[in-house]
Amino acid sequence: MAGSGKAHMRPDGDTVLTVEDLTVEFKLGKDKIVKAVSGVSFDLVRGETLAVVGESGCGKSTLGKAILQLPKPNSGSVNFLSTELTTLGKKELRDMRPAMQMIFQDPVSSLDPRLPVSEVLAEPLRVWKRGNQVEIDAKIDELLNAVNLDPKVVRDRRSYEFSGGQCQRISIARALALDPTMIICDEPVSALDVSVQAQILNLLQDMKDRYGLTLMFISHDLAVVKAVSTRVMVMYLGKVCEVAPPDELYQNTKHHYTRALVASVPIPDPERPISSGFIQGEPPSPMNPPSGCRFRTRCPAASEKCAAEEPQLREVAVGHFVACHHPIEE
Amino acid sequence: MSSLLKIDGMSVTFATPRGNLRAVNDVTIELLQGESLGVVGESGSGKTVLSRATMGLLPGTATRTGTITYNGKVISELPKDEVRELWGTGMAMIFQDPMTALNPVRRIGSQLTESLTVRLGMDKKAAKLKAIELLKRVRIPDPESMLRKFPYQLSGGMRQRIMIAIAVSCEPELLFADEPTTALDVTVQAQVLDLITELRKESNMAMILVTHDLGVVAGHTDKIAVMYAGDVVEYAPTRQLFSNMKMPYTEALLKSIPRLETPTGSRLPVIEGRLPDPTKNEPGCPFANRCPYVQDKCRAEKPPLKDAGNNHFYRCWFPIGGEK
Amino acid sequence: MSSTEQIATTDIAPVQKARKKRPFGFYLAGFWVALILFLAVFGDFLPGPQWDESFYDSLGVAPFHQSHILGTTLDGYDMYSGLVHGARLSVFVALVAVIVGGAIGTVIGVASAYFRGKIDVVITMAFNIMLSIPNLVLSLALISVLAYSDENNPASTTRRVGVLMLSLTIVIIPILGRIARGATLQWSSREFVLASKSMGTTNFTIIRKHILPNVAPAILAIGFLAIGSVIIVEGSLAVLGIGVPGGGSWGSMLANGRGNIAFSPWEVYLPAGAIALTVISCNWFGDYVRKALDQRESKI
Amino acid sequence: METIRMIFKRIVLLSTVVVIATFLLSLLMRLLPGDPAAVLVPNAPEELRALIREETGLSKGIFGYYWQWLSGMLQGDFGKYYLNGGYRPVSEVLKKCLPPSLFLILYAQIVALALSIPLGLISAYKENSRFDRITSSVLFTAVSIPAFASGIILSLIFAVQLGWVDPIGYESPFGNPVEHFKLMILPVTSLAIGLTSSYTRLLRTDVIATLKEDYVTMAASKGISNKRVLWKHVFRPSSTTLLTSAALNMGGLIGGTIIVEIIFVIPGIGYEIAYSIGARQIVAMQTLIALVSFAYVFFNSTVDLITNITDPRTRERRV
Repeated sequence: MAGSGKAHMRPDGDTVLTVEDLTVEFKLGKDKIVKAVSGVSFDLVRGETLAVVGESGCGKSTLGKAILQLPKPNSGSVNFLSTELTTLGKKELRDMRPAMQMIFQDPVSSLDPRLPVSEVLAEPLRVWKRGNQVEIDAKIDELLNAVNLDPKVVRDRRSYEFSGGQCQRISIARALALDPTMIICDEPVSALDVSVQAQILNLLQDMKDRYGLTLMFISHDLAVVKAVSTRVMVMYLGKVCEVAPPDELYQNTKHHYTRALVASVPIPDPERPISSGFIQGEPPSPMNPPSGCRFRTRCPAASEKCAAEEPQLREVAVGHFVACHHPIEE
Repeated sequence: MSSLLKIDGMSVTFATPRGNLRAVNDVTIELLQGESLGVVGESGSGKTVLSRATMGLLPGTATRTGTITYNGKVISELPKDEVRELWGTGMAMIFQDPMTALNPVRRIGSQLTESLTVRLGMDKKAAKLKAIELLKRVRIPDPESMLRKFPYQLSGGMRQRIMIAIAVSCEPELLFADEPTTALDVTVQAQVLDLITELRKESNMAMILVTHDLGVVAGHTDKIAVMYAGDVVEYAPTRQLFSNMKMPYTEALLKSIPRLETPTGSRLPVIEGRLPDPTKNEPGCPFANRCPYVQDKCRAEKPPLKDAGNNHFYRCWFPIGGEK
Repeated sequence: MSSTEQIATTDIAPVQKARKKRPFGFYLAGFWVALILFLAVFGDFLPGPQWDESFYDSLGVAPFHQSHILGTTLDGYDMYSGLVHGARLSVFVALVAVIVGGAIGTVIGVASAYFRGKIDVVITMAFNIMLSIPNLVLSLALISVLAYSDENNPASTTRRVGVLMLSLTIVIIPILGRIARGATLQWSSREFVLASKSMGTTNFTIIRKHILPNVAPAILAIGFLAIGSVIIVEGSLAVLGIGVPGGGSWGSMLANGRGNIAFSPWEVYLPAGAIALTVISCNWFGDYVRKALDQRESKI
Repeated sequence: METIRMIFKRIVLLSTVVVIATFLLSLLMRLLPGDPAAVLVPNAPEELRALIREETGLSKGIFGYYWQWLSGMLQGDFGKYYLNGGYRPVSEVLKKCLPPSLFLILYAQIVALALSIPLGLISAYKENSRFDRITSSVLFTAVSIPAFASGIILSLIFAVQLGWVDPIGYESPFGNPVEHFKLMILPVTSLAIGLTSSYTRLLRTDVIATLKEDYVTMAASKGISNKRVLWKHVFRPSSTTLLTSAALNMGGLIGGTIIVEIIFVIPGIGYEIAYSIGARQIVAMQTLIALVSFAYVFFNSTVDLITNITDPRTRERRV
């Protein structure tokens, strides 16, 4: 698309989360409005990992936070476990929070530097009165063991004594503390070295299997996404471009933007240098997005139709949806 | 081709409150004219310090030893003022974060023409014309209006292009590029890398490309130095390195990179453990505690840099595929 | 989990205990502050001449006199006991003003920055209004109105001290309030606050557990500086003749001694020195806390 | 267009702050127990008091009084001192007391900036050197010495004991320039001590931070001289805080000179404020404090506006 549409929705599935026509706009000064997310719809089926991929400014992080109502979206609906979140009162929304958790990009900033690890993990348990001190202590040890940190060593330490990867493990443990149904991971590995990246990605997979989680995995890196996701949604300037299972998406790319993203992934192979051939320039400002298809200003296949009419998501292969007037033909 | 830069046995230590921190250990590297070298390593490997130390851009707490020869002249013992003569006109640098590497309170034009007027002695008019030409070379649309802009008015990709224009403005022979694309989006990263390669070809400029990403160096360098804990652990022509790697660390690093071919749901190979403490001087190979092929000798004695032929060097007792 | 991924204990960098060698100034400043606090609390129980008794047989004797260790004023008051007594008033006034004003300012500033919106606009404006009047002028105006007295009904010393403290407290509120607001803005944008919110923690708990402890060091640092400035303002007020009357504080000792400066300069030097040393010590502690804070920040 | 809107917004904000501040001041004045006219003229007969109540608007209740005062101010009627049966218009007093204060502040600012810019730059550039440590500790001590103490001690040493200058008094620079400068030396010094310390510390901190910026390394890597890097690339971005604080002091110092003016008996605005407060001339006092507050807010917004327009970084934050 970058367009709209709901062809990719699965109303019959065991959905955990259904997002429809979600719109988030920020006011910047008097008449500057950043259109961060513009009418995005998708759903999450229990046990799947949906990856949301796009470059900076595409609205992927904003989307993740808007689902948790931090802050509330401007319009659209977010239905989580059959409860409409956007219209919930403060107290009812609070009651929903344990089931939906989030892991943030910056491993250091997401832990309070003043609190020892045991306090970081105890906080959600105390807020929700999950047991007495002994039970809480036991739970903390269990969580730390689950993320492969030795409780005896780490309990009393503070975040700045840990490396980025270890901080991220603690964040994961904290997100798991309340036995959530869904975790939104906002670029959880992009601040880490490659060797550590792999550890955290594996850990997330393990936790997903062990606790039966449903994940939404936000990332800018298609290669990272490939390893962990069961479904990928590509976003550009606040709109959805393409939705497909990862293998299908990479082998049978339909959207010109997705193709450019795939081609730009640096491959550690001297025979296959990365290519910038497919698109030029940089994304336009989200304050003043192009009409019709938002990608048309950089798209090699753009036509007049793309300026006039916004493409809708349609199914081009089983489970493969694309919002483009001129999808790539094999 | 003749030798442009030769670093011989360079070490860099920083004085810290916890003692001396060894950032770079006894590194020897040679670069020919027009050649490009990729320096790859994770954070804490000393790759950024290596490039800054070579140029002489270190803070006062650092001590550098070893010899640096540039164009046949030993520059490591020169006084600062004479080294500075080389900066800009001989060696230039582009930095990682285009958001912080341009002066926020000065216009693009004044930052771009500064080297031209101060270093090359051009008058204002000639410098302006040259600046416009430079902006065209880095593919910036409407260069004339660009001169009057401030950095905050530009996107990250544009700023990185400006920085490249500044770096190449005095036609240096050697370009240090310190993670030039890490802060950029992937599609922009590809464009900027292509641009740098093109500019190098045009003027036969050598480059040292510092990055954490083996994928970035693979397509844009002639040879690669892999760094770990301050050591160059493997040093080889690019194709040679990828086709015949000797060093277990290089292999582990390569394997841990997620790829588009990775089957969904598969486990990624990891490097366990962590870097050794750079303030302590422990015996043995610094990678020993993380190496899958570790043997007793590795823990006892640090391996020397060995020659595998074909300009391929490595630092391991038990290299992959055996010696030679 | 596969065994290759067990994160062994050795994996975590050992704690680097930075050598906690405090600079010499720390002990010097600490000694002075401790001495002043001790004298302020126990001064009256120590042996020595009465502070408000005039010794007619020894008017204006120089320091190191046998019975008046720091000399006397031209009116025969003992300098040593005057300084000891003055410590109580000067320090007490400064402490109360900074602690009470700081507490109020912190609460307002933190709430303002955390909740943002209209409250923040109003509070920021209120702070700006109060800061728009130089603090000496503001306290002058407040005191002259609140401690108003006419000949028939003179304000008692206690009331004047009370008014002095009240005015200085009001002056402190916007100063520390603005610091608290700034620090809160910085901390509340950190992701751990969002994380806590996303777990359903209430705003009150977030402020209590995450914001206040992180904001506190910055306020403490400025608080020390504020104690110094309050002592200076108190002295200035005394020099202007509106402070505590009758040589009850260091400032008013200095004000009283001004006229005699050509004859007994120690009347000025001693209280001025006491004020300067105390202010230096407070500033020093403030600086120390700020530096420690910067170091911690750089680690985080 | 945007700039004009910004200026307009500032003016609105500035006026609001000044109006509220002055209203609170009049409210404060009305808190005085008893008849305000009796405060103004303690021993006057009732008829005179009634006349004064009428003239000042004190008879009208708080809003009426404030309105009358404010509209008077806007028309140039700054109120009066009511003393000993006679009266003096505040505007007349202002004409006499503003110049000495402005000269005093101006000189102190010039001296402080002239000292602190080189000191701050050098001590930051040579961070932790002996020069830096000595400068830092001297300035640290200096900033802790209150102006009244330094003023009194300076005048004791240089005026009373050494007799180099007169201890008190003021001369107009147009009548007797030599005497004017001689008399100004001590008060300017005692004001400038604190200012220099705080300016140097501000600049030093900012320069140290700027020196760590990538763009400074970038500029150095062009091969230009250290001096050029320091002046062209480091000083400008580091000077914002210093200049803001210097400009803010223009307003703040008008009140801050009280002590110095009292000690050296300079008939400036601070002196007048202290006098009007001491003599309980509440109308004059309200006017004078209002002017100080206006000056502070005015300089504050002007500086803000100028940095907003000239410093691209503030624009960056807005984008």
